[in-house]
Amino acid sequence: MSALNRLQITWRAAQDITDGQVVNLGIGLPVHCSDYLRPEVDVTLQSENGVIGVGPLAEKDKADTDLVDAGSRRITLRPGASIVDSSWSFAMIRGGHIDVTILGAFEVAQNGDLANWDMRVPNRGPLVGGAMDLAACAREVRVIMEHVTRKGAPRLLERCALPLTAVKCVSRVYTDLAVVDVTPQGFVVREMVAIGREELQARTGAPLTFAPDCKPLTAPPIEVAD
Amino acid sequence: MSALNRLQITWRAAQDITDGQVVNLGIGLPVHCSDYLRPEVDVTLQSENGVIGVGPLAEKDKADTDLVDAGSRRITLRPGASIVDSSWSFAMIRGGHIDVTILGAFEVAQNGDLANWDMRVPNRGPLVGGAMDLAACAREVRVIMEHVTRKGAPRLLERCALPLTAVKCVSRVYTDLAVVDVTPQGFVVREMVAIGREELQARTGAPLTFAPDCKPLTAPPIEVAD
Amino acid sequence: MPIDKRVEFARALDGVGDGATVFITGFGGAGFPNKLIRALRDKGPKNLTLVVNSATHRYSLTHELIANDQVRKVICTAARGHDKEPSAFETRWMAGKIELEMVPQGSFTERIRAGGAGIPAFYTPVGFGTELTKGKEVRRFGDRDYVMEEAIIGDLALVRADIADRTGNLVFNYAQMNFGPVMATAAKLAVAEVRTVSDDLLPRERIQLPGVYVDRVVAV
Amino acid sequence: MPIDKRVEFARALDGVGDGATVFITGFGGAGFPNKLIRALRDKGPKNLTLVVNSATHRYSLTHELIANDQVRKVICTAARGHDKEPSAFETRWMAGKIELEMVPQGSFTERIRAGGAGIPAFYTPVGFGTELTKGKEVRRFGDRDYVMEEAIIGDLALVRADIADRTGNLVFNYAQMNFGPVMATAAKLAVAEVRTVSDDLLPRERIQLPGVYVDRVVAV
Repeated sequence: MSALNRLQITWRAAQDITDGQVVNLGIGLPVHCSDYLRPEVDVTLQSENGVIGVGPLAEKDKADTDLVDAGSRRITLRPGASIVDSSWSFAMIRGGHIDVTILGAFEVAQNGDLANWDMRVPNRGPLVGGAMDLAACAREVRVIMEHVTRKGAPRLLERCALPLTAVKCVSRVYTDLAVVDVTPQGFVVREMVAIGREELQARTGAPLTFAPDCKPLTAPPIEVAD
Repeated sequence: MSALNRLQITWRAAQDITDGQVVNLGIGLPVHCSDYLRPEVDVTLQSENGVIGVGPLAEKDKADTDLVDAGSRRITLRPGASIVDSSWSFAMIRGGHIDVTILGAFEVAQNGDLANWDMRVPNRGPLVGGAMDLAACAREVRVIMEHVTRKGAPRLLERCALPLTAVKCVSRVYTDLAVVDVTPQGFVVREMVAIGREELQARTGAPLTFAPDCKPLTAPPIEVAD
Repeated sequence: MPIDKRVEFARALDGVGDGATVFITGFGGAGFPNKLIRALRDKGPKNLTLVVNSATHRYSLTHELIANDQVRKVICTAARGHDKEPSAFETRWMAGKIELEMVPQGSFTERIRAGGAGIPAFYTPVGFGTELTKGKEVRRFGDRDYVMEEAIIGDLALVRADIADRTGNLVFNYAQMNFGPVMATAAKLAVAEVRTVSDDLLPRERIQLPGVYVDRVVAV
Repeated sequence: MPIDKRVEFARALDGVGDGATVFITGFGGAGFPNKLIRALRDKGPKNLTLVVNSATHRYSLTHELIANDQVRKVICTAARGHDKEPSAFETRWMAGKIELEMVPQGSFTERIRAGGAGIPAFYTPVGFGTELTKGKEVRRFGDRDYVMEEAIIGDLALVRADIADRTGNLVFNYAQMNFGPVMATAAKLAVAEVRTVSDDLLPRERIQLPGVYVDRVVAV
């Protein structure tokens, strides 16, 4: 079996970003998508803290402690970038001005429900940030996650068990095993690694349909430094 | 009788503006208040089109056609002035950040109701502009108007006959004959010209009370060029 | 491809059709996109709903759209003519040929902001107890009465600004800004008419409206 | 008297008392008014309600107010500690000693904006169908469900900025802006902590928050 590693999942998600889009990449794994955009693609990366036009990470000696993204990473600005306050930033998100958001997730349901903000970790305070805004209001919500939990339980489900982030919002899920679309008919597999349909279904908590043109899921080798 | 002329009314209204206030002066007569502020007073004049820190009118050869106030007058900016967009400008007004507004009016009722936007002129379209926002939301709403109409009918009334701008909003009225406060007990005359209380009452459409320290209403001579 | 929103003037309004809801900027004599207004007249779509601060401002060419009978309805804060003779708007309004929705200016701008900000409705104290809010839902919060106002979303925004860059970033000259930012956010297609397009991308300190909100830029 | 909002640091929080609702700026590592937060701790008012994006951000000294048991309630979007040991907030929250109101970030900022903008409540699609909006009014507009969110108004805003002038005009450094503008508008008393106070009044092109909204300025 040739499951994708975490960065290969972001690579695959990055390939679907098209020219001219306004994109918000979630904190954590999704921000790495910006490293793998197709070369001909010019996108505007928005961050919830108001940066419109996020550039690469800053070099240490050139970083400004106030030039950060929502994940507190010290960044640079692309030419033409601007910075707005929080009310403008979320007006942009809530108003449907983000073409695509790519978010991490714990669970996705076959109707598109998303659970990505609260794992119910005992003794830890909750953290929602801008997740609900992005999930409810971006024009397209795509998810990056491992196909199953560390314990092997499926994350693609008939119904989410964890608290929801937003209802019926996810359109596509990228996992280490497959690219799965959320459709009115439920989960449709567009691409998958070579584990066999039955095995993929066994690792999924809801019925899968396979697209007539279902393709192999591949990605170039990318090393994950942990 | 020594009734005030129109500019003398604005002079009188200007004397009540105090140091540090944020003030919006209505289009028409009220904007002239800025000519008569007490010299020791430093105020911030806001205009509905987003100018915060309106200065004197521009000299003709220095005017910029885009540097205007809500009344389309070509203005200058005071040092430290800024310009915001319409949504910020009205958030400022509606949010109670205007300490005082001085507005023209057709009628004021004894409960503070204001009618100043629609005279029901036949064959003319209506015009409300920002009048309702200012009347409903400035911390203090003061009115400048002639005590009676051209035909001699009172403008201070038990109830407004014309369409309302806002309910229970006016705190003080400056007329050519008197300075009248709107109180829970109705109209209270604070200052009046020497026409006698009965005559003033006769020209008023609601009962007047006279303040125990009711003073003469006077103003320096100001010529009105018509 | 590098983002480039510059278009030829002749194509600025491509795709605009009958029945569109059109935002037009300008207030207090500043910020009227008069070249685009005239282009819209020349293009000739009918049954437009105009969302414009004034239907009758002297310096705006809005009246040409009305006189050309392209307008079904006007949502505005001012509709009074300046001359003895009734204006193009007033003539048609009195004849029942054009619909008028008069809105207090703060509610007007906030309804447009709401449209661009994903907020379908909000409450405001402005207009309570007046005929401009007749029929609107009234609700008490704390010790005050408020009316509910609903968002306005448009098909097209005609925005006047001073400087643009190819990514649509805009700088306004003084009070030219007025309704530009909110109208651009609330329209499906936002077209900016500017004095000049900068060869360089604008520095962040100068940008007053991020290019994300602007679809087309024309220098006039 | 010329407007002058500069005050000595020792008087920056004069008049702030027990039970105050306090806005604190900062997000993503930028814009924390840490000098003022510490001054608030040293002053010592109790039973505060903090309105702050995160109760636990590493770079913010918000946790000192919590560890000092001055806080009755936190309204925030993030309350998770970073270390293995529970944070000052989490310890007290689990023990039922501090109340938590968790709000999606866009609703958080919009509720504060609404507070400063005279809007008592608005509708948003965010949070519909989730436990963060349980008990909130749900209403349908068009083909979508929305929840009603109410404004937040505060007694005090602690705002970090880069440059001020004596009239309270503020300039922010990059993403330091975040909640500064909305929090200043929604507080009865807005105090800005800045790197430097300009001797000259700031030029209009640089002003990101008009001084009208700022009551006191301290250079730190």
